[in-house]
Amino acid sequence: MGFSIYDFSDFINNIHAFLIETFSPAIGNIIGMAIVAVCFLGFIALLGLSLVYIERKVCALFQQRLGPMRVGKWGTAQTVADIIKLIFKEPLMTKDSDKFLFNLAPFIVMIAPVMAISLIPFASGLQAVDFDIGIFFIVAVSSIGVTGILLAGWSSNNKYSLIGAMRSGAQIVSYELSVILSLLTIVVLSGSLQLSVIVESQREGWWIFRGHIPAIIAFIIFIVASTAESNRGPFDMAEAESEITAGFHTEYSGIKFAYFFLAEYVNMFIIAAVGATIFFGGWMPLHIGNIEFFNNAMDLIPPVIWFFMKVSAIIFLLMWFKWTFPRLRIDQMLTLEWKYLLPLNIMNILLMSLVVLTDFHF
Amino acid sequence: MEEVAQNIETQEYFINMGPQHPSTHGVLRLMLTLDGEIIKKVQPHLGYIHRSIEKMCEKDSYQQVVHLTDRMDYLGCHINNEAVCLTVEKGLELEVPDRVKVIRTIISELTRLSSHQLWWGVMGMDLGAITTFLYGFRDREMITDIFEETCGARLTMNYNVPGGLMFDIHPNFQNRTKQFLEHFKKKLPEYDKLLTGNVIFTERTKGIGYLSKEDAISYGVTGPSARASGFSCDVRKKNPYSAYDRVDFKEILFTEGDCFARYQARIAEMWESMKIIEQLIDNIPEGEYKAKTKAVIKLPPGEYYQRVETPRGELGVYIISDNKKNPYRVKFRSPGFSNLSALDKMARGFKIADLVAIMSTLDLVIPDIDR
Amino acid sequence: MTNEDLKQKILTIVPSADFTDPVYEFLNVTILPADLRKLAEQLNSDPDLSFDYMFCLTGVDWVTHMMVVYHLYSTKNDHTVVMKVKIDDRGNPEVETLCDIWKTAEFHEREAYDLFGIKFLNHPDLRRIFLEDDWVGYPMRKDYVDEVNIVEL
Amino acid sequence: MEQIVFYILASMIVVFSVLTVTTRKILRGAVYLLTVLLATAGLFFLLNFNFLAAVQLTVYAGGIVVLIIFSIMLTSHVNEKLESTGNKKKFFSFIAVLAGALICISTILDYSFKEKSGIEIDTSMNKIGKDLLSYGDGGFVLPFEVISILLLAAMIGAIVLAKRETQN
Repeated sequence: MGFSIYDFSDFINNIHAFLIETFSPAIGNIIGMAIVAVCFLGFIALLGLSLVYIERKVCALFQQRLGPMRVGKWGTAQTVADIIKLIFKEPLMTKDSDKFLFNLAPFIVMIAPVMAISLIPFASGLQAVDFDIGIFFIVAVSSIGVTGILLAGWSSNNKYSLIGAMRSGAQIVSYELSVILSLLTIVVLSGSLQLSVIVESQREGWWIFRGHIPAIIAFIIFIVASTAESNRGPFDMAEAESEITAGFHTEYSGIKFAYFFLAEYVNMFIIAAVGATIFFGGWMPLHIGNIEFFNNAMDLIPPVIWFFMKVSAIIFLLMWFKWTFPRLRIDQMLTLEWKYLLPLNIMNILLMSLVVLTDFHF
Repeated sequence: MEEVAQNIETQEYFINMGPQHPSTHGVLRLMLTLDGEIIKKVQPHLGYIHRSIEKMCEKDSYQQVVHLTDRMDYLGCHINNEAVCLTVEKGLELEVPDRVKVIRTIISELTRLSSHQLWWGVMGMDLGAITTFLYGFRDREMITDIFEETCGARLTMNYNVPGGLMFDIHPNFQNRTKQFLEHFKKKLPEYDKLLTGNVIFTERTKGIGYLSKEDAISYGVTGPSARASGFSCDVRKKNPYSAYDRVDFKEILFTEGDCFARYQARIAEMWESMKIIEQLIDNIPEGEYKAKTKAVIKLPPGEYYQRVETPRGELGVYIISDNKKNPYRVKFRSPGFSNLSALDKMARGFKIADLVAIMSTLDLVIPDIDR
Repeated sequence: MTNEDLKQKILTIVPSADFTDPVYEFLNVTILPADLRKLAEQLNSDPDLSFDYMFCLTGVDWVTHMMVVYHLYSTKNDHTVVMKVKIDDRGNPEVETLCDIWKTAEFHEREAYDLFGIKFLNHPDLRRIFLEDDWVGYPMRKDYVDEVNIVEL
Repeated sequence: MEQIVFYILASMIVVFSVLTVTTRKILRGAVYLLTVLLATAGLFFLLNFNFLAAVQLTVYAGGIVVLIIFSIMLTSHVNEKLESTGNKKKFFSFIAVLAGALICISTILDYSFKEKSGIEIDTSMNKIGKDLLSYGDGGFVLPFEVISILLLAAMIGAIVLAKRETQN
């Protein structure tokens, strides 16, 4: 069983072959699936824990304070303590709320990121599913999440929640367009929707550099639109605590609230991962054309590390937004999308097509 | 088809904002009549922390009355104290020493600074920029430290007594105040960088919550909120008290009357406050820190009215005395109460998110409204 | 306008105005409820007077009678007058509202109604402002007895 | 194993379809409908029609159901229940359902299912993309463009309607 930190495909294939040989193909497949599921669940839990901690520390950095410091070394166990607290909290429910939908909503919100995360290529060969419709699939499943938010707001039987849900519904549905179109801009360049192919196509350089102006515009639009789609500041109208208390999850407590919280962070990770994969070459090390020694030197750093470095950089950017900007108003936000981002985006796709047709890229 | 679209009436609905709501900054309840997210009507409901301070004053001696005023506008407590002391001194026809006047003015301005810092932080937070909150508190901390060293308390200071001050300033006072000024002069431009120049912020505040000068006067809106509409109402200029007649400062006036003007007015006021402190801090006259008063103060029968400029506007203290050791009637004309009355006028036609911006530029302190 | 001029001017509007209260700082004029609307409208609209800013409104319980005190200021002419309305019917004091002239009066009159029980006729929304709607009595009156006495310990 | 998955999905579709029309809480109906649509997408995935499945997810689950939920949220309250329909209505709908079922079943029984022809149908994204824009044999450029124009017309219509309202 060959194991290399640079390429996981052999390792994964070997495990797969081993499972199928040891058991029958059907059972082997099921065991394989179970292993993948457990890995992802563990990863999501770890992701939630660490992102909450990182967010606190980054926030503290911007606010010139230390952040959590008491529980564990440098407060590292703070989120664990918080999770324990959330688990033991009483699950409250408002009078006359629709209990079935109220309990269902957090799970629907969770489904979308869990389905999307399976397509992310963490390193070469380290990808659970590799559909040829890759990006389209991610976009498709992430559109389910909004249903959960709408249900949560409606079934809470609280006017603040309802307003929050309406806001977030309008917001997510409109910004989804911009996210898709900005991703399509790069798809035009790479010629494929399949994530592994897109990563592979960036062997000679990341698209953000090779696609120059239209790619940079697309990246800016992507970052703005996906921040909005994940309901994070400065687009956190749906949970604007100073206006509508906590928006759609006002009435949630305990572990159900934790689900919404977790979904937000996993979503943030997916945005960062998709952004890194499409624009910054995913796990692909920094390559410049055919300069051999430079490329070889860069190849020494394992792809997983590259991937997580890029993802962290984008996550840091998203957190930076949240902790510096004031919140937009709902109508301003919709104006931004429909009047500025969307036309700009369509124009940008045309520009990119022109660039591709004339071969005016690196 | 068109006629149908015109005749469709959307259903208005009520929503209770408060008494427990993050952006009412206390227990204020607003009953909103909404059409979608557009505000049709705002009805404030007050009294959740009404303690009837005015009634309590009728049973207290004049020294005790001073203590109660701390609990009104707790962010401008020193100025509230000063208002009562000035009224009593007016009644006694007592001339306080120069030193007292200067120290009172310096601490008043420090109080104004600290109140505006807190307002700035909270304003940012109301608009979703949580970082400002901590910036505001970080700088405010230095002022409360100075207060703590001076009189032992950080929030409800009670430094004033009728006739002067409770005790003399700490020897460190001048140094620390100068240190603070130096520090804050660097930090205030940072405030501008973080919020004032931000596109989102200006979009959220410009043209929002317009209040005309006539309305400001008619509703009795005072303080920076009114000066942003062009109503020149700075008591420090109109009826100078303490040492305000000997310092040079500008009355900040804007004409736009929107949230952004109110925001700018307060930021500009912070610069003016620093200017005032700078002029006085090195020139604190020597002398007594307290004029001689009798242990039991009895005001000659009559009516005394004193106005002061708190961070929120004009505070009026109206004392009617019938020659007893406690006042016959005390009325506090609190700035927040009148400012709040204009909220409905300002908020109609705007959205919930704008209401939050309007409320934070009015800088309401609920105990000041409820008394 | 000086206080003397103001006095003359007010006397032309309300001949029965009473200036016996000594001038502590501002000119005091005491009138009867019947004259209030007339005087207030004139004070506000007369260009020589133009009192456009009411900075204080309060009730006073003088045990023998009720009184509403209006502090008025003119931002244009920079003069101040204190208008007092003496209401003899202490049990059921009634006076015309001024909140259409000075909008700030709306809240202040509600406060006076809440704490003193002074009824302001034609007020658009005369409800208790601080206390609960079913509160019995008017706490700022001198004869108000509180069951749970916090004030007089 | 494919069969097991198929039966799970098929029974989901049947059960939730019935629930959709029988529930008296309108939003629950929408959620059941969402489940039906998701299960249908699952069937497409099972057939390896990935593109179709993703379209099903985006258009129906992400678009139409959200639209339905939106309109329900705007018009009804959380503890509202639909009144159960009268007997007459029940009777007629039963007949309609029966007729529909008969037609479906008879068509299915009449249809002679052919054996798998052996030629793998290429459902890759690449092929679909090229087919959509090709004007040769089996090309879809005409319907594609016609639909584009229809959508454009709808969009312009929507914008005109929205603009007119603001002027009034």
